[in-house]
Amino acid sequence: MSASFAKGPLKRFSVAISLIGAFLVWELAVRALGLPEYILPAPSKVLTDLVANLHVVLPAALVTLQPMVIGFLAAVVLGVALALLVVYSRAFEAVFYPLLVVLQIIPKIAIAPLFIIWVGFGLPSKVLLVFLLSFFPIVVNSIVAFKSIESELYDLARSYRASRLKIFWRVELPGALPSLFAGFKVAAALSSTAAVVAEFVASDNGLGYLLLNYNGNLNTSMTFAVIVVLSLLGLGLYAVVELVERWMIPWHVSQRRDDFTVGKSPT
Amino acid sequence: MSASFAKGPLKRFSVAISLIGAFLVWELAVRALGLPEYILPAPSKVLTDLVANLHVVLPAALVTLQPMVIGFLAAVVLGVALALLVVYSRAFEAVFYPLLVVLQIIPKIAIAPLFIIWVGFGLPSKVLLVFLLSFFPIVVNSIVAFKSIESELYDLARSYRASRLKIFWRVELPGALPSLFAGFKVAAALSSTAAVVAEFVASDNGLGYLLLNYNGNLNTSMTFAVIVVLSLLGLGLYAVVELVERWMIPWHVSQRRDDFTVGKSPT
Amino acid sequence: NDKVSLRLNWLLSGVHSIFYLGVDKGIYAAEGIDLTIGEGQGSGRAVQVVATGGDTFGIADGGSVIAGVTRGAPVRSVAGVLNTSPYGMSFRADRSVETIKDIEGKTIGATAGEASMQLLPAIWKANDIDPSKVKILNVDGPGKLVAILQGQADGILAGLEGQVIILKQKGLKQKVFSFAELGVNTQGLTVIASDDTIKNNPDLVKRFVRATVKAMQAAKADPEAAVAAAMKAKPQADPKLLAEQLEVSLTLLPSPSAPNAPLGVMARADWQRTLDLMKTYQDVTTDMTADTFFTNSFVQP
Amino acid sequence: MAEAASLDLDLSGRPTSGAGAPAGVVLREVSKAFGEIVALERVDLTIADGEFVAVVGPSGCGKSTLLRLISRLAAPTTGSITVFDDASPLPPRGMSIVFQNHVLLAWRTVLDNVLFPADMVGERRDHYRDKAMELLETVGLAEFAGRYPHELSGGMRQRAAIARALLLKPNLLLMDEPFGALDALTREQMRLDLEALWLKNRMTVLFITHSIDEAVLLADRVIVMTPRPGRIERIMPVGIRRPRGLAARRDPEFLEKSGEITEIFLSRGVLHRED
Amino acid sequence: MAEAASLDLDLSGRPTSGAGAPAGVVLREVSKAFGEIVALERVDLTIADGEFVAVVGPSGCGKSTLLRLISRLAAPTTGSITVFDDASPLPPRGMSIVFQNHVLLAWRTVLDNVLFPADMVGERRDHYRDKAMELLETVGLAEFAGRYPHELSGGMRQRAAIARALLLKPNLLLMDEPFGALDALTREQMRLDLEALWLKNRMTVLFITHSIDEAVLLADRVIVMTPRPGRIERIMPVGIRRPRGLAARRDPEFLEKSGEITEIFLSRGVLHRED
Ligand SMILES: Nc1ncnc2c1ncn2[C@@H]1O[C@H](COP(=O)(O)OP(=O)(O)OP(=O)(O)O)[C@@H](O)[C@H]1O
Ligand SMILES: Nc1ncnc2c1ncn2[C@@H]1O[C@H](COP(=O)(O)OP(=O)(O)OP(=O)(O)O)[C@@H](O)[C@H]1O
Ligand SMILES: [Mg+2]
Ligand SMILES: [Mg+2]
Repeated sequence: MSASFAKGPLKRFSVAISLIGAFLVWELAVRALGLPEYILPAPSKVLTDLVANLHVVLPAALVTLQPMVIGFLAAVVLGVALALLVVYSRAFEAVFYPLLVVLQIIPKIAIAPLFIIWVGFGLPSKVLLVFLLSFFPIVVNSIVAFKSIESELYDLARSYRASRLKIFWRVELPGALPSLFAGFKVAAALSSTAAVVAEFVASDNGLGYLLLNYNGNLNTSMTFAVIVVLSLLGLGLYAVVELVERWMIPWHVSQRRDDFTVGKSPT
Repeated sequence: MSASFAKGPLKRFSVAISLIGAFLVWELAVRALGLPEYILPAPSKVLTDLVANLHVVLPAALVTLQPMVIGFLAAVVLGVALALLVVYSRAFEAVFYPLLVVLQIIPKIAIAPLFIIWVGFGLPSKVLLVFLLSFFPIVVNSIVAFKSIESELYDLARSYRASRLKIFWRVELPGALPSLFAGFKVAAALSSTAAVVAEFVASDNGLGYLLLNYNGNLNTSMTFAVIVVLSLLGLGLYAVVELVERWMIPWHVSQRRDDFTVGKSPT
Repeated sequence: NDKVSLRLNWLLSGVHSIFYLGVDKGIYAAEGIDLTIGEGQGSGRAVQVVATGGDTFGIADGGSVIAGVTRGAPVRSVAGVLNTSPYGMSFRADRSVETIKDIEGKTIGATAGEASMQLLPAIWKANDIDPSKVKILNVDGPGKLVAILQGQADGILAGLEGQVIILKQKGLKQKVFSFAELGVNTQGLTVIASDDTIKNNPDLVKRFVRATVKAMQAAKADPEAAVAAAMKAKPQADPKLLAEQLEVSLTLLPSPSAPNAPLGVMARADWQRTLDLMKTYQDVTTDMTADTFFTNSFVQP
Repeated sequence: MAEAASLDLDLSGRPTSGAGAPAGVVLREVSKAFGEIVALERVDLTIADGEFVAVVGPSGCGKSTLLRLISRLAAPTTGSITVFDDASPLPPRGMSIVFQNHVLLAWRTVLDNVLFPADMVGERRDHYRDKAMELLETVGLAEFAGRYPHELSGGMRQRAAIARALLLKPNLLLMDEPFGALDALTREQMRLDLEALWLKNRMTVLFITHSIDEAVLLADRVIVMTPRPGRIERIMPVGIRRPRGLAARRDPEFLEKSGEITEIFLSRGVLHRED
Repeated sequence: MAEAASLDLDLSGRPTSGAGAPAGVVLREVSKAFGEIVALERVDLTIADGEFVAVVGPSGCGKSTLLRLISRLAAPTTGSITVFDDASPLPPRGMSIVFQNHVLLAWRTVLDNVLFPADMVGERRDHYRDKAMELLETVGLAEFAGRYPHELSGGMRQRAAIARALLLKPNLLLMDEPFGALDALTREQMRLDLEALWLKNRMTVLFITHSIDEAVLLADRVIVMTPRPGRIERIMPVGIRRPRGLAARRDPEFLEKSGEITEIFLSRGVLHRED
């Protein structure tokens, strides 16, 4: 009975409702506390300013979207590939995995200026930064995903002399999807931050550039407007990843909870 | 036979060797290409500068370590707790999960100045930022982890009328550990970046502060020296997490690969 | 003694050693002020923090004060520190930029959001330069330095008491123009306080300003002592750099509009010009007058 | 409800009905459907307290589903169930289950798996260690106490699961093909052991098996189920004297009853008489 | 090696040895140990091409291990194995396995699980769809073709795994207790079907079972194994005329052979004669 509560259209509503709720709390807080705009602008003000400046913000959003999506996709493909190398090859694991970890741990933001010198201004350096910031969660989750596949499934596939490629496409990939998507989601959520950081460092357009400008002018309400748009981009990417997940792994336990009685434990 | 290649002390050696290898390549590249110091300083120069300034860098490292560790631990505890709420309560999932996602996607770096105004300069705002930057991978991985536990194990536990708490400690937690640790590792790897970002916006000491100083003065070799120390802090935390993992889940598939013949597939 | 905190406009640089000297020599203590100095993250941040009461005083440039006040931040400048704008442009000497007109066809590096960049249209206008012929390369601070050192940019926007000196230390031969000499002098760094503090504790403000002016005089008299004081507080700093920065900063203390005014006194003309420029070239709309943003009443009782 | 509440005070965990006659498991008109698949249809069944009941039926007829309903791990679509006079939807106290697919915890040694019920009911593991080792001895796994499940053969896993189910001296024991992965002889031995245990403890047992012989040899009554949708076709009492031991195989009643059940299935077309 | 290379050209996948006599599976002095646990010790065994061999032995004696070695999914600790004259460590071509615990892919429907081997050998699924449906019909799962494994009962899963193993007409069929989760009568039916299939295709079969009767009824030879460390105790030829069908249960040789095997186990102390 509670199973049907958060399903279907209601579920989608609830997302909207909780967002609207958050905005309402924000508006009320600003009014009740009488917060001045230079500290926290009211969402109503942010919205009107945003609408008034849509002609500036929208093109910038398109500019930011590109490195976000390209960098994310690159992270997905290369992250999974690296994970496979780590899982398959002990030599690779021994030599390159530590380097991967180090690469992840080095604060990219600190060395971002160097990327510009190495890769050049504009899209390439942005893509690189987004890629570097978001590929590690994918690698780590993919490694867990692939290592967790039951060895019996490999036995089954190998008993038919299946090629590595077939085992990958028919056994490992579908079996690993739930964990893979956990990594993809974390990476998707990081990618908007990564894109904006990249634009902080080197860019003459995009939302990050706008953010710097508005921030410099103490134009808090437009700063927040840009943050809202940026968050929407990130949410969009995240939602796409979730949609793809739902479409690709309808069979996973985490998706079929109806006959599954956790949380309704009797005691 | 290849199973014994990367085990025991050799494994640890290989980490050191690959790091040393990376440093050698770096040094040679700088010399061969004749790169000026402000583009990429030679590691030898970085090292000598680091040693000369240890009295400045070490105290700063201690300052940075605090928010890193506190924020990470907070993220572990609260991240797992939030994941449990999402997994157990459909109402919570419907209402708060979207907010969690939004909270993650909002570029914290952009709103970090607000934290300063709200929480003040110094440790609290740093801890908050580290927490916010690193808790999401933990939440997402924990959700997957808990949702992937076989329902049969729940049935077994429930057949003994076990309390929720017992089910959690004896079934869910151990069963979820492998995926949980994937999240912890991603978060640990993020935490040094998070701490330094926090110090970029809200601090007048710590490694992030030094980084800003040296970076602003184009003192690249000290910039790299600080990045090296920062990376070592991050690696240290990561290594601790991996150690704890090895100690807590010796039974996990990803840890016992010896009779497990992936990658040695015949075709 | 009053416990007072001062939020600097940025990380330690030469000009700030004035305040460290003041603490070190007991100038503030003599006025009954127990001062803690905190480094900052930009003038705008300092305005916000002082406005909310997080810090008692702050250092901020005139533009940031105007931006903040017109958006409702209850603060005011109570003393001028750099009354000549420190903004400038630096070119590689090997790119043959002799007069400002030669900038046409060149690439200059700038950071989005930095105040001097927003004044560029005024520079173009005042010097009859065709903006479409100048290419702007947007990079962050360190990136700017690397870009000019590498020759990817012919010039950059550089603070006269900041990046110009760093470039000099890196051995770059430069041709430097200051905004002031290009006809766009804006109000430089000032000491700010919140309206609350000014209203409820005018005596504290008065004492603080008095001590600050004394510290400026002391720094002028003995720059080496000022650098030493700063080094004591921030041992990781580079003393040679600080010394050179301070040397240039001291030349920027008086305003070209009123070269003979006492230390700390701001020129209304500078504020007016800053306000006009911001109204023309930035999204500032207000009917406030220049006097809303500053007061000399604490410097000249 | 008031009755159920008062029963909580009975620490033996095995309440008796007010009238004095012990009631075990009672199912009234119970059905269970999974979407369009009807697994059980209108099942009426009463098992006395302390009775040994076996269930046989073709694969997929709903035996495991019946077990899940009685254990309260799943709720019936319609109908009512009481266990020891308790109609609450909680798993009954003092119940142990041997699941069809063993369900061992991969991260625990065999011994710790057997001790798992102690953890679940909040008892100290140490108190049960000797008991657990004894049970492992009985099922022939003493040597493997310190090993992990993945190091066991299929039959060894099943025996570990049986040992686990017996740790807390259940008064309701539900077993789903518990000897399915065992060879004929180990199986025979386990059957003898189970009978001996039951004679000693007289717990209520529901024993699902795909061996008609085993059902007749063990049970007081054999429940014969029809193919999906599962119903009870016949309930057959078996009166062979106990202890039955190995000799029961030669008892005429054994031959008669098992032949009769086979006939039921043959008539149901479960087996085609093609030769 | 040169021989193995030339065999690759034989598309039937079933090479014959140069001398003309068909060789199936040959094990010489094969042992397998897992750390200190010795699972198999010095096993010598020859299975002719086209022969039906059954393996019986107590739980944990190494039957599954034997199957894994022959399938080349695991390597022996010592000793040599050739399958169809091929000593290479690759799984033999044309082999199918029914694993002891079914091993279905959770994300595929029953039909797609049965079609899995077609994917693995790189054949188009469509070509096999009819065959797969036919097999599902035979094992009584046609109705469940579109369902997922978690919607099946234990026995139904096992039948799906059997259907899968038969999809590609294997010439080497390794079955690990394939009827273990089936009720007696479905089991009897499956046995008849398997015999019929074997009579038609004459593939080499290694059939592990814990039913002595089943072994004797199905096999040309029954391999009797001892408890751990597993060794071959006796290899017993069964000469009952084929097709054996249901009638074989009344054949005197059946009674004699199964009695004999039971005696071996009794003498080995697998079963205590306590009554
Ligand atoms: N979770 C489920 N979802 C859908 N159908 C199910 C589910 N569980 C069981 N069924 C169906 O219910 C029927 C009965 O299943 P059950 O497991 O009770 O059979 P069983 O008698 O135990 O069979 P077996 O002897 O093969 O174990 C089957 O047709 C099965 O497909
Ligand atoms: N991966 C492993 N690690 C350690 N020991 C193992 C492993 N696999 C099997 N063994 C051991 O090898 C022995 C034989 O196991 P095997 O699975 O072959 O038995 P089996 O004859 O198939 O038994 P059953 O009839 O119960 O399935 C057992 O003692 C088991 O504990
Ligand atoms: Mg069942
Ligand atoms: Mg086995």
